[in-house]
Amino acid sequence: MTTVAVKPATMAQALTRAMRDAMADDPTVHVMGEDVGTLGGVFRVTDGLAKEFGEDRCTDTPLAEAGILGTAVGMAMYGLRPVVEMQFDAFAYPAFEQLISHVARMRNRTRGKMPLPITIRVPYGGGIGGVEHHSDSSEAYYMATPGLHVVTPATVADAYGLLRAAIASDDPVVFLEPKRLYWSKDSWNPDHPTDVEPIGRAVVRRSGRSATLITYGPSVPVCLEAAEAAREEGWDLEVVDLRSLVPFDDETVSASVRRTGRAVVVHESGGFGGPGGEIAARVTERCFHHLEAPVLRVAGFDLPYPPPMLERHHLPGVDRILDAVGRLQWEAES
Amino acid sequence: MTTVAVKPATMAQALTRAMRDAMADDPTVHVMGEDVGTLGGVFRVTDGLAKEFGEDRCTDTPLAEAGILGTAVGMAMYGLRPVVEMQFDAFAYPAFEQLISHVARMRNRTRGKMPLPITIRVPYGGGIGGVEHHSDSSEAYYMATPGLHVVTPATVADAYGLLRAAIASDDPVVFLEPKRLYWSKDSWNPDHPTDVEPIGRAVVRRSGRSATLITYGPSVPVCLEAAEAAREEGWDLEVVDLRSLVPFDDETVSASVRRTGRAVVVHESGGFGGPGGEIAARVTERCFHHLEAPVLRVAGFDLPYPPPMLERHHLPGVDRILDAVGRLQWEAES
Amino acid sequence: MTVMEQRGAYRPSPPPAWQPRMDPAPLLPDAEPYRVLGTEVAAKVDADLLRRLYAELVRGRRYNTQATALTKQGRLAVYPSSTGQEACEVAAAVALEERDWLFPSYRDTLAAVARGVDPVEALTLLRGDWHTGYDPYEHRVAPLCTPLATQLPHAVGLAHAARLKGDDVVALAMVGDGGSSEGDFHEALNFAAVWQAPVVFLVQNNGFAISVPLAKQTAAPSLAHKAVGYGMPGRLVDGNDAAAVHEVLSDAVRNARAGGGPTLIEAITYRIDAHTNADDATRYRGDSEVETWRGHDPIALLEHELTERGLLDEAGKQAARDAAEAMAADLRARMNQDPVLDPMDLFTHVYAEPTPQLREQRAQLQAELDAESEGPHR
Amino acid sequence: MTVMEQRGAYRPSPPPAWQPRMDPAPLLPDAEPYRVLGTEVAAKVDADLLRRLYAELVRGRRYNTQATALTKQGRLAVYPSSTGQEACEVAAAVALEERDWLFPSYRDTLAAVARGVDPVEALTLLRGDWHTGYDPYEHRVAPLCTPLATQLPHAVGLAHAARLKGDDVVALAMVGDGGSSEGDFHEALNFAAVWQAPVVFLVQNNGFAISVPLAKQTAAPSLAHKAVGYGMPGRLVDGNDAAAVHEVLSDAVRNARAGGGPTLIEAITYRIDAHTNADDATRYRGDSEVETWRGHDPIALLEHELTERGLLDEAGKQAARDAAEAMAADLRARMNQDPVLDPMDLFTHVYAEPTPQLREQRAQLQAELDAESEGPHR
Ligand SMILES: Cc1ncc(C[n+]2csc(CCOP(=O)(O)OP(=O)(O)O)c2C)c(N)n1
Ligand SMILES: Cc1ncc(C[n+]2csc(CCOP(=O)(O)OP(=O)(O)O)c2C)c(N)n1
Ligand SMILES: [Mg+2]
Ligand SMILES: [Mg+2]
Repeated sequence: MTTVAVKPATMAQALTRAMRDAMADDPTVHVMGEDVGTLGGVFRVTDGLAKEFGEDRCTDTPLAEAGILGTAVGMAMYGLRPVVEMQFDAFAYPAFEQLISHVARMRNRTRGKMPLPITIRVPYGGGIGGVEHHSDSSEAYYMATPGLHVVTPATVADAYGLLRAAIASDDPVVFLEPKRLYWSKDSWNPDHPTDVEPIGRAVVRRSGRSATLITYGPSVPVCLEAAEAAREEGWDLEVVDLRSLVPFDDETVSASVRRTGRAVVVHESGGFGGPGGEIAARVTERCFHHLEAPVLRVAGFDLPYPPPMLERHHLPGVDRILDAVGRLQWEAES
Repeated sequence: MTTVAVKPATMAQALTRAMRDAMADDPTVHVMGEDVGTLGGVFRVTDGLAKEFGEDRCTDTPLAEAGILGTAVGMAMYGLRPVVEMQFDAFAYPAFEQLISHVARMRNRTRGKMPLPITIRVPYGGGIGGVEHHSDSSEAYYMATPGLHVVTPATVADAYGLLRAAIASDDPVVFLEPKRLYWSKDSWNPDHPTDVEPIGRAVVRRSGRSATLITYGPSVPVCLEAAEAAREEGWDLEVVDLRSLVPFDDETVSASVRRTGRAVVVHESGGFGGPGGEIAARVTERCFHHLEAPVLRVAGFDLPYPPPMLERHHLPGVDRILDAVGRLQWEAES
Repeated sequence: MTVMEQRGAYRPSPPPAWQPRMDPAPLLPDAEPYRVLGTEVAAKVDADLLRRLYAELVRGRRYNTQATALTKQGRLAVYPSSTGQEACEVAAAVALEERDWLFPSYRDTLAAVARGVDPVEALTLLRGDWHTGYDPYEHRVAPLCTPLATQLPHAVGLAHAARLKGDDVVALAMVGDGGSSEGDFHEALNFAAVWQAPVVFLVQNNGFAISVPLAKQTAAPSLAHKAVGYGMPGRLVDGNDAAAVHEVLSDAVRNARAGGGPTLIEAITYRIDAHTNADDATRYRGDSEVETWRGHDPIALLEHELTERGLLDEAGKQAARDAAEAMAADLRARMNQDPVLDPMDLFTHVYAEPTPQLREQRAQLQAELDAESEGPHR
Repeated sequence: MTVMEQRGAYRPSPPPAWQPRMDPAPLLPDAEPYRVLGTEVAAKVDADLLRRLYAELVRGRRYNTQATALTKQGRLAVYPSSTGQEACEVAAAVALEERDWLFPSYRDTLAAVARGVDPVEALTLLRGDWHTGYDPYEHRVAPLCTPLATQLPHAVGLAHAARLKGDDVVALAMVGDGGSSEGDFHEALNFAAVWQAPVVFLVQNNGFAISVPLAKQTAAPSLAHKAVGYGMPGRLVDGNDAAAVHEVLSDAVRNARAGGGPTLIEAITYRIDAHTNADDATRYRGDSEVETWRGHDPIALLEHELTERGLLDEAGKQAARDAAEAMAADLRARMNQDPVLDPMDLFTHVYAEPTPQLREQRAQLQAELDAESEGPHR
């Protein structure tokens, strides 16, 4: 067994446990990637799996991301369920042709005959002081690729539940792991992991009446903090954690915004062409007559991810979120 | 000389002429890609260039898109201006790592010391009865990549003017060529090509008062057709041709929507996570109190591009655009 | 204290961890492509095999001409003909066992058909109908693959998975000379060698990638020489000699099945037709080159051999031709029926279950179609 | 009429367009890595060159230990040490002319410094300061490249462009054993060979890609054997023998400059330190392997040679150490100053001119900073 028996557990431990349980339950689950075996991954998320299940079930591959995903496609064709690790967000780019042209399309191409149940784990996002290419938020690319599910947990329990669901899914899932939450802890009990969490349902993390913060992944804790801080200003903010970008839970999000009449979308990814545009647009389409103000966005700037010493200026923080909430044209209420 | 001396000219001819003139004016301009030399490209857009300027200036490369773009990066580092052809939209994906990690970032990485004046020509979009992988609309990926300009012409004159500007730009430009407009003609005179068209300015192709259609590339003629048909319904539609997705001309677009109070974004690319979300969101942010209705989107469905025999159901057509205009909550006007 | 003093005496040994893992010599291809027909080896080849190959070649050639004709009649969107390359196409299918897998490139319709895929279903993609017409699991033929070389890692993964499961299944992956320049070619061969996966790579070197000749594609002595860089054997074969291609492929398949790992085979052949019906080959090559290669026609080569050995008479030829004509007639007849596509299928197979978003879009299209069928809308 | 009859008599000639373009034998690397130190060739090597290499090795080792120490003090975000590999790093820089270009990978800070890049500027990226600290054009050193193997096509393109412009400039591109598995490696080498670009590829095979040993990376006889598959010569060299690496690199550079095209060089070496300061190498390799390689230390090898030939005495060693210490002291002093970064720079270099969107965002950040400096906001 692995080192997951600590309580409270970290998100990294929950992810390890999810893979471990999936591998124990289903012999077709195979973990593969760079350094995932002997080393247990550069973030130690696959720690212990090679030892427990052998190198054929948890495999150190050659250093070639297109090859990793491309061979995973072939393995899936033969009935396996590969769980692929991309070492960092930016190192998934060499695999984009395999991802877009095959992983996302094979089921459709073959009219359902050849589904590809592949999970692609991508540690993503910044805030960890990483040097260039180690802090990208690449979810916009995945969202724009029909045929993929795109999932990202913000809590330890969801890390377990959603990764189990991703591995169990008969469709390819891009599973985005917020790097800076790897070591976040909560009271999740690894001895009684929660159930598989169905993909596609957002959750209201905090109820409020004044406005909705729509967010996901690494920005969820930031939004919860902002919501606390907002009480000082007299704002009672609701926080929706999307959990799944594809499929998108229009119902939960729209219900919240109809209630509050105001919304801000918050994410680290660059604003222009990023997820926030889609989210704001669809919320507006659905809730227009309930809106007191336009749906605003607080996002990373439209830049290549900045050097570590400047990242705090780039990342959406509490102040910038509260500024946006402040711009929700409150005067219209009076 | 090439075959461009015909009047009226096609968009393909204007593109050829733009490269020819750029190569004649500037010896650092080099065209490269698969089949661009002897064959003149599978769409004949580089026809005659190898003959006129030699194979060192218009080069048939080995069949490897990452290699093509990667070597173009090195050529640009040494002071050349490569004009790279990706044979089809979907065959640009292997080059995404070079594009995202280097082409888009080298200037920023080196604090301006190492700009990369590369033009990447990508024939894109559907409506030509192409088999799988030959009709993708991949602009969402490019838009989400800071450091790139993203440009797409809809007229013969713009094809010339914008391609000249792209080649002259000191920044990398993804130049999206609407395949199905290659053979569209207008009265552009190849003997007196228009001026270089500055990148970043949208243009109002048709003035109207009732609502604005915001569009670009292959959907511009469709929107103009829809605007004509809308007269029957008593709607006087304005059509804005964006021409440049990055930078985005907020001024022209917002001015139009403030005037009309209603807007529909139209493009072939899939809707979810596509360009329309960004456009609708930013228009709403800027024009909220002028809007009579939410900004709607008419886009391709969220699917891998369908087989030729079904593409007409997928592509935004006149009827679907008019339906959306009809849903602009006209009753609110009364 | 110097570093040397710290570390003790200088040891003039070679780098300790260095040892070549294998002698490269056996991995290198021969200088000349392997040939059977016209050599003394030919006499030893099984007569039934030769006759079977012959019938398949004749049928394959006819398939190519018929499919090309169908493009002219607008019944196919496009057809990349393999005329001149039939020996490779046919041998690839014949060298495999039923349980094996074939990974064809976009040009290899013929290999799929020779393996048993219905001739019409194999053309589904190219007629503008749904992307893949056949069920890949029925004959273990992966979808014809358009993005070049991307099917190669699939073949490696599938072969690897089969081995892990304990099945003695071999995957045969086909690619062109142009496709060998892609990064996926490199990564696939490397994974295959490291994993010792039971996979055989067949490069059909037909001299061109659309208009680009081999000399602009590679400077290597041969494409088969790439094998040594991965630690697998490279073989060079006359791609128009069906018996030779069959033998080399069969050896490699047998070796892979026995746990001997992957092989890279380069078959030297020539694309007699243009790249596709939409291509104008006169822009990049001369007639005389084509004519020279017509003199090395795969059917003629085999026909000569069979005739010399008394294995084929006029009746035998006629029988092969008749079978081919029957296939062509059936192809014509069935291709002349308009396929019926259901637009609602657009939404059915994107995911196992349509997302809420796709359900909405489906409803929208359904409403549009309903409105349309109720008469002109506007 | 049969096809054979149509085409005329069967011609038992080999495929007409087939001819191997070159004899592969000269492209193949020797079975053993090339060595100079400890062999009779050593005596012929220029004394000044050996002394220069020695001084650079000592300085390089000190640079590695100092930079690693700075990570512990929080002055560097991360440092991938090249301790044990200094001979490759140094020889790569020394083998080039001033007008040539170096394309280092993320581990090759030392090569950049040996080529003249300021030791502090070379660490800019790794201290969390702006991405590239130095002006690539000043010493013709491309930015240290993190995405593995992606710098290789850049080197090819630059070398090709230089040749097109008539400049006799050579590009030297460095990559690791792990990086050789990437598709970009393949595409770069292929383009280089087809274009006969003046580029030299130096693979430092240090046995590991982070935790993954060479045997899981490749099954090839050696990485240098990959050369033949591109049609360029492959050379194998003892990467801890500075004189040998220098000679092999210089030969390849000279050959490239003279129009002889590219060369692939594999240097067998070993990474003595962990992958980076953040890595725990005990998880994947034993101490005894490391100890064995310490016995083949590049500095010790050269020191022995110099001492034997009477080219180095205690004073000489002391001088090298003093120079290295001075560099280290300067590095410490300057790295202990906090870099001053202007957040507004975020918007300055994304494009030649900021887009309207970036101008808005810049104004937003400026306003935030102004508000901040006016005192606590909330
Ligand atoms: C990744 C990719 N890039 C470009 C193309 C466009 N394309 C289709 S066929 C072809 C030439 C292929 O040449 P080769 O591999 O030699 O196969 P052949 O056509 O000779 O059978 C090209 C460039 C493609 N299908 N996929
Ligand atoms: C494209 C890409 N994938 C993954 C990584 C993460 N990574 C950084 S160093 C490394 C190992 C590199 O090994 P090798 O090429 O042998 O160089 P070495 O570290 O031994 O110098 C990996 C996997 C990366 N930087 N780029
Ligand atoms: Mg070919
Ligand atoms: Mg290494």
